[in-house]
Amino acid sequence: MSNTGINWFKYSSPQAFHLLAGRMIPWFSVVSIGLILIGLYIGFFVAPTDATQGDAYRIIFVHVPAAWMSMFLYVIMAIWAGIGLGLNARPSFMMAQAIAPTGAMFTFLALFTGSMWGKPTWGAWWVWDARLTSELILLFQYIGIILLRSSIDDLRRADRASAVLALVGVVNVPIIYFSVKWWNTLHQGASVSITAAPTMAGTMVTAMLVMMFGFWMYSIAVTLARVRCVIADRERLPSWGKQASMADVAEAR
Amino acid sequence: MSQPSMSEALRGVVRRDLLLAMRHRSDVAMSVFFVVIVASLFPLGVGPEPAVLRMIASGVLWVTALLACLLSLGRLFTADYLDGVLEQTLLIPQPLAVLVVGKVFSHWVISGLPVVLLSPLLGLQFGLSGDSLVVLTLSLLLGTPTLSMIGAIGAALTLGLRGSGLLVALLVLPLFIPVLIFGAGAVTNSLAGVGSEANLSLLGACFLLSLAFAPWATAVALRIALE
Amino acid sequence: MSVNVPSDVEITPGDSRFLYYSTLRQFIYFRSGRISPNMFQTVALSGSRGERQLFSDVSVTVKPGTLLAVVGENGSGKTSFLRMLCGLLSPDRGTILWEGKDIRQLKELYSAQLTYVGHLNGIKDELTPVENLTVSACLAGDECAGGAVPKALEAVGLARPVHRLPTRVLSQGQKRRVALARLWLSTRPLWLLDEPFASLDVTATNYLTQRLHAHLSHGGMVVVATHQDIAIPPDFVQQLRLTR
Amino acid sequence: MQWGSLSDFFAMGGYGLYVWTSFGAAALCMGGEVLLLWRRSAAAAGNHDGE
Repeated sequence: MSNTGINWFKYSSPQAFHLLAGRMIPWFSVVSIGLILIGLYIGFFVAPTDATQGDAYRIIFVHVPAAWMSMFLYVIMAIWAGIGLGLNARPSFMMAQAIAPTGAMFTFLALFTGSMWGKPTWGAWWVWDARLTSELILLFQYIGIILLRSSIDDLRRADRASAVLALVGVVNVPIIYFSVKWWNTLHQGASVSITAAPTMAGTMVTAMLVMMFGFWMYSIAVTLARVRCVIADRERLPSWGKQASMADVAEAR
Repeated sequence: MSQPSMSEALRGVVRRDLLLAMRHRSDVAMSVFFVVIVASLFPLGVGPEPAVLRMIASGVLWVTALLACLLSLGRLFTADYLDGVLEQTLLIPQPLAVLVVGKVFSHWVISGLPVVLLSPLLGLQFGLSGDSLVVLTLSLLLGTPTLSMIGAIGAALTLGLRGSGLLVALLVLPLFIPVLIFGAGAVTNSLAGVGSEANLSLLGACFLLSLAFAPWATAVALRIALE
Repeated sequence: MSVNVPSDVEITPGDSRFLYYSTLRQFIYFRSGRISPNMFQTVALSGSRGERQLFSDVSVTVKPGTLLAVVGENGSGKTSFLRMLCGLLSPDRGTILWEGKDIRQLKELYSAQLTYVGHLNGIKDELTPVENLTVSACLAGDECAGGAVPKALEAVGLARPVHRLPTRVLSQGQKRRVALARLWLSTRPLWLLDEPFASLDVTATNYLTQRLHAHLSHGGMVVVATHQDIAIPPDFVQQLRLTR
Repeated sequence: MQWGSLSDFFAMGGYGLYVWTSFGAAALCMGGEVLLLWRRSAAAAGNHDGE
């Protein structure tokens, strides 16, 4: 296994990284669980009921951190993709690959909780608001990247093609946001607005921030765990390749 | 050395692709026919109420143009990929991004330009008149090249993959959204009498931005696809 | 993963006539900026397809006036090796040097030095041989004006009436001839040919061999991936066997 | 502490359905992701042992 001429040790050692990640995961998991529990406690038991929205506002303790993470993870993914393309470094492609599903999950979560919040507050499950719409498109982009990767068999091409798509998408996200915002204001006026958030109590902000850090740590832990899986998966491939080539030799003779 | 200049190479690429399109006139005719038939389906589905038709005209015609572009993306690189011409194109001693511009331009001439030329006629079908017809044509003239350029990235990324037709749609449609919004918005604004300059200049900005980035990204994607 | 490593094989053509001829020609090429008295090298080149190792640590030098025949069984990576030399495929390890410079840095400057005839013909079925050749030669920067193109097509044995037919109706061998006709227009020093003799008949094989010979004696360099022997004096030829 | 009783807490001032669905979905998504990863890495480890 160790001596099959695997050539991806040349830039950094995924095996060492595999070990390191394995050691780091428990720490991040513990911190993440702790932060999320504290955040939930503050959110449900310390933060007061909102004067205008009642208790429905408590959804933001999961909604806002999820939305934040969805965008943040996309940028991080694109940065890893860019590093991968620039330096031709496989580990950074693996990081980008590992981030995508978590990012997509948080995007979905942000959309779902957003509509849960929208129904009691706006009276509609879905509003073509700039943020919601661009979040939806972000989800499409995540799915596109995952689909593109899964439909390419050659690992090297899959890495690089999905990296290009991630980078193109990161340019597109702000453009979409502003285009939808202008489109929105041009079409229906500012009848619905979530930017005019009520002045929030300090405890509310604290709960939200604590939750966000909790989600952040969660993302790191999950990404590291997935990177370990990716490394393990790829490590197995050369042995298949070897078997295949043996079969070819046998066939040729 | 008698290297061709960059513009000569660009012209060479365009000439070959247009020559090929001339040998395949039915392909061009098909994309035109597709646009006409899709646009005609909407009044049949929505009903012949002129006010409603006028309201949905910009959106329908823009989405139709978008679909026409999407359908023809498969032709952009696939044939070249299969017969080895693309390989040779990568070896032409000119920046690949420039050659990509040539390919995208001829793609636009074949699939986008007919839609632009046809749009006043289709606009009439939907009860648009005067100013808004001009704005519709102008917005498509500015927007369809952008669609071709963005689409080229998707076409290059999915080159030679199984099910690439569907995949390219999934990858490219989210990227088309700003163009769709500004393009359709221009027509809607002109109907509302608000003035469509803002939207048209935003479309122009999209065009310039994609001209700056898309050929380069396409070139990178093509090199990846051909490895 | 056993690898056959032919370390820098240097060939000095023994034929005195060749030496005189090629030195003169090289000098002319050199003065016209087409070729310099240098070479084309690969250093410790390794390649793989997917996760499958094809070859590793291939170091070989191609000097002006020599032909490198890349041989090996099916699937040994001849095509990948050639595509790597073109710069279409990046190696896992190792570098490819042109005049001592990495081809990845040279980019288009390097592309301007080579003519590649791949496994695929790179011609359009809908266009006639003349149109195909004119466009591709013009784009590549080869001679494409006036009578050059028909002359090149005649040189590979395609008669005038065939020139105006759509390539679609030609036979495999004829299509291959159209693709190879580019070599009669090319003034590039480095030719990279992937199975050029495949589907060629005896006459066309002779034409091509003569053309290769002429190119070599003009100080050109040729890399050929092939299964069959090439009727070129062994002095000009070095062989690289790719094995797993 | 603004909750008088447990049922008060679950009612969330009449918005219980929305609030608990949201948090439930979050728990499901994140928990599900962890579970899937767990199984995947366990499978990978199993394969390694097998070799």
